[in-house]
Amino acid sequence: MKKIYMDNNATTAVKPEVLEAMLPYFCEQFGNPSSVHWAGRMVGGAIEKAREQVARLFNCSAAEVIFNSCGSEGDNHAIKGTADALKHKGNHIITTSVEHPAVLETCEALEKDGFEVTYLKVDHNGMLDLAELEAAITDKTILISVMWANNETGNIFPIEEIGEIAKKHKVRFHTDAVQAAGKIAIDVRKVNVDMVVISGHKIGAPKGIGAMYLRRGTKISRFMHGGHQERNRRAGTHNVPSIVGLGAACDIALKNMDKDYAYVRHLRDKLEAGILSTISDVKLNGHPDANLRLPNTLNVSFNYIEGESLLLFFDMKGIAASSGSACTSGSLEPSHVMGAMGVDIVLAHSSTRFSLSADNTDEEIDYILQELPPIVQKLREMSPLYGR
Amino acid sequence: MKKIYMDNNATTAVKPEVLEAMLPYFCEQFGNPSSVHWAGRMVGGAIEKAREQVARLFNCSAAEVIFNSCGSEGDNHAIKGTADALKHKGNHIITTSVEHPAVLETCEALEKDGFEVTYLKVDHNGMLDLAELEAAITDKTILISVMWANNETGNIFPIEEIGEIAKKHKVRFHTDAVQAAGKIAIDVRKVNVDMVVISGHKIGAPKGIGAMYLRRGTKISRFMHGGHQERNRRAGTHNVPSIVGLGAACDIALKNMDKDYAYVRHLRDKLEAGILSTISDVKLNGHPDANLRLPNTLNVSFNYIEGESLLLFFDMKGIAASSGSACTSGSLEPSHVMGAMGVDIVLAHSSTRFSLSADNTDEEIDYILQELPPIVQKLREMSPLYGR
Amino acid sequence: MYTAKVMDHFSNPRNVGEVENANGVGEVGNASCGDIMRISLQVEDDIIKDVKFKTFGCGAAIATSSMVTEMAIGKTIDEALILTNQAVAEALDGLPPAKMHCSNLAADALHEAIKDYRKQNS
Amino acid sequence: MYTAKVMDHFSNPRNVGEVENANGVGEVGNASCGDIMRISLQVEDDIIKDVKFKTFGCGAAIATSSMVTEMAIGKTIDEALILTNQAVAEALDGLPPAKMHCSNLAADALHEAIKDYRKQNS
Ligand SMILES: Cc1ncc(COP(=O)(O)O)c(C=O)c1O
Ligand SMILES: Cc1ncc(COP(=O)(O)O)c(C=O)c1O
Ligand code: FES
Ligand code: FES
Repeated sequence: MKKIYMDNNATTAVKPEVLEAMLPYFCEQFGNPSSVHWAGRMVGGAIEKAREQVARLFNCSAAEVIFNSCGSEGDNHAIKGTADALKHKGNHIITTSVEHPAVLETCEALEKDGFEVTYLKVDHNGMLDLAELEAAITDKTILISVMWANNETGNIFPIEEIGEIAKKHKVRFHTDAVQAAGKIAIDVRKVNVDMVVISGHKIGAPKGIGAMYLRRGTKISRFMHGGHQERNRRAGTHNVPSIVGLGAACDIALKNMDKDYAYVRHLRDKLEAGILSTISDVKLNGHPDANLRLPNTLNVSFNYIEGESLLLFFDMKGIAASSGSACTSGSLEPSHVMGAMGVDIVLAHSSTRFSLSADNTDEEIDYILQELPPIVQKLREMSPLYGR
Repeated sequence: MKKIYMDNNATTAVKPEVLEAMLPYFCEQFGNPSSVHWAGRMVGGAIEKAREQVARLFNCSAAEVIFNSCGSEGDNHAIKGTADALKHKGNHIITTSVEHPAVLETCEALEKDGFEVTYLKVDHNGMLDLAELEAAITDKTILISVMWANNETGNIFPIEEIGEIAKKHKVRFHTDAVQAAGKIAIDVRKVNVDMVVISGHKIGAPKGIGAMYLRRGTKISRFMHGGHQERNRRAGTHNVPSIVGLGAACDIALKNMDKDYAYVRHLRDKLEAGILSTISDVKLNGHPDANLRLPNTLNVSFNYIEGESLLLFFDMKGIAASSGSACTSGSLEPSHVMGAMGVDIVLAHSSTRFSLSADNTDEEIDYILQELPPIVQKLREMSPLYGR
Repeated sequence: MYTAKVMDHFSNPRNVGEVENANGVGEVGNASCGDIMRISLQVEDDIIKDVKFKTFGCGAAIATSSMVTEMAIGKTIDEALILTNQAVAEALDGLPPAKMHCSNLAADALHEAIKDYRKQNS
Repeated sequence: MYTAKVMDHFSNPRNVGEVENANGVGEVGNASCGDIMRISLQVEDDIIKDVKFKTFGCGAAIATSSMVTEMAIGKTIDEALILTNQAVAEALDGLPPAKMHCSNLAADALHEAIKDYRKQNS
């Protein structure tokens, strides 16, 4: 059976070149880079090379890159580390209601410790009101945390403008760029940002590795205490093979960025236009202007149909996608992102995300556009909400 | 040149069988196990199989295993998570002065947040006084954290007895078993312990993966906030290949434990006897009773010689070992473990650790015993402390 | 995650639709927690002659709906009233634990339909 | 981490030992921070005729000790007094940053030895 993977915002396959770069570091060059001997020396250079590669993706200096274990850790570190380091200055944090749980739940945890958090609303396109953001800043505000791009809708936030607001008010600015990285430029020289978090497994590196850009001179408390790795910023023996893999993946992503953007966007636009024109009662979730969304992400609600059953039928045709339905999350609530956008509850349960990569093809889009309508029709005929 | 790796307490090579088990999960079975579709389903079973394998090493049920990113994370989670969950009960923690920094520095961080920590002393053999431990317990004590075995000396702590004391006083008990795991039994049915932390890269799995045994019903706050992975205990996309690798490594370690213990101990004892009998002014660091040390660890001080220069000369002969000297740690202090044992400062700088594995051979021991004496002699002749 | 039986009933659901001239209709669930099941019946001489479902919900919700219609058909309404959600789940060789909370309502929907029949016919 | 020159001087250190009938001896460092360097001199007509070292310390400590003896030999004591730790490090093509704090004391030890010579001979 055909296997069409369109869930790259959930995780990507490791790129073969990335795995190849990693392979020598498991059984042969396995040393601990902190060691004095041959086994340690063999790998120290590999880490510093990878650090340079990651730094080029951020357009920062290598000394501003901290390796960690994942995007969630980066977000936890950036937010909790800032809260602790700046608690003498204030206890107010501004974030949005559409962040990934790694940000939202971290902020909620801080609320229990006496911090106050403003969760900015979004409009029905999933976008922020920057005047509202600026108005939320008080003299107690120590951190603004706004994601670079949203994982569900692909919406790209105006990080440059937010950076200017942060600078004007001298507030630290963190952005979760886990979804933006590798898809659009995340150039920390072009935007004013203090901390940028990325995760390997969204860009063709393996799961369990991430990195944070930490602008030189930014005071942050440790999140992981212990050994003095990463210039005392992150304890734990270096995950050498995965660090090498992250470096290689950043290198490839940077090289291919423009080409991949154009190609993936072409595929996504074709899928988007095809679905919207051939199936009735479909709602686009996210900003209608495709320039304001990641090139690879399409989120649509197939009204009257719950998302998990749709995914299962897709799956029977080999198509891997994801849904904002509560039934796929194991919780009782559908996607908080759809909720924040004011999407009606049935449409939230119906929301379906296709997230593409440069490995997808035109033929795959054609196949999906052919297979989708009968599946939607079959499920609608089963639905008590359809045709009521 | 010969390459003799005797720094397995720092990190181990990934076992070829482990890498082989991991390989399918990078580029082919790359899904996110939380996903509904084929790519997700392919890997969910792999995680649960690995969880069973890790559970067998602990002799616990699979539901009591939490995967995380490393030993440091496990220690941070166990200690900070307990401190937060039990802060209404008390603010006192008991640990030892010879823990790994992942425990010590975590406790020091908690002191800044108002917790009180007792750092138990050790005697000149590196052992605890259990009466002192028991006497330290107050009605504010919420946690005892004592490592199962020490990374520098190999000393094995009386976890069973400490577990009884903890139980008698109804205090939660955490043990850092990063060094004990795979070398001696860590059977949570035989000892009363609530949390046990292990790390993959010490037992032939890759760097950047770890696990914690969390006894059923033990309340602990989250350390990593975000997604609801690991039944809400640890956020972040599952590191599937490394989890599979950790499972495989635990499986192999458990199968070979008795055999490896005997073999490695034979090699270590031979090295120990050889060094002590052929080189003068050598001090054994750790418990003189070899039964009370890990089978693979030998820590000796070659008096009058600073450790880094010794390691560099060893390295020229292909021998990889480690040292407690300040000069290898990048700090101004030599090993805190040597300090806690009351080892004189020159001897602390001279301390050298050989940590073996079942990959070492009798021939390697013979080679070391032949190469060592002239190196020691040469460096002693350079030392202003020698023959004074 | 689903058993083969669940997947069978989900992908080839039996008795989808609305019974024409139904004399009992029941609906349970609500969209806010993710599923809505609607069962319509044709009862004759206290025997369920025809039964159909429409469901908005996950794979388990659809499979349990399909299964309950198969189990109900031909039964007397008294027999059908003692059919439990548990029995439906067992007939499907079990459901994943995470699915017990919201998908396992098919027997309830059947009972509602029977109650509706009784109300209409008393 | 070390340059080839450091490794050369470390593995084949020049002028190890104590000068017999030394007329100047200097010692710097202390074991608590990791290194001790001891330089002994034979000065004749204000020229350093012989110089030897003994060092307890890391690779960098041994290499800088060795290098400083090579640089000092044949120099007048005034020339030797303007030799800096920096110059020694540079002669070794540099030292790792982490090593600057405690190993880079060799010129200090030389200066101490010269001071000792002057004290003895004034
Ligand atoms: C006793 C002990 N605890 C904790 C750790 C930390 O483990 P990791 O490097 O996996 O974070 C180590 C090793 O570095 C260790 O030896
Ligand atoms: C926007 C965003 N932030 C953070 C994360 C967390 O990353 P990780 O799974 O590497 O912890 C994800 C993906 O899961 C994400 O999409
Ligand atoms: S309908 Fe939501 S989980 Fe079944
Ligand atoms: S002597 Fe300690 S670092 Fe050089």
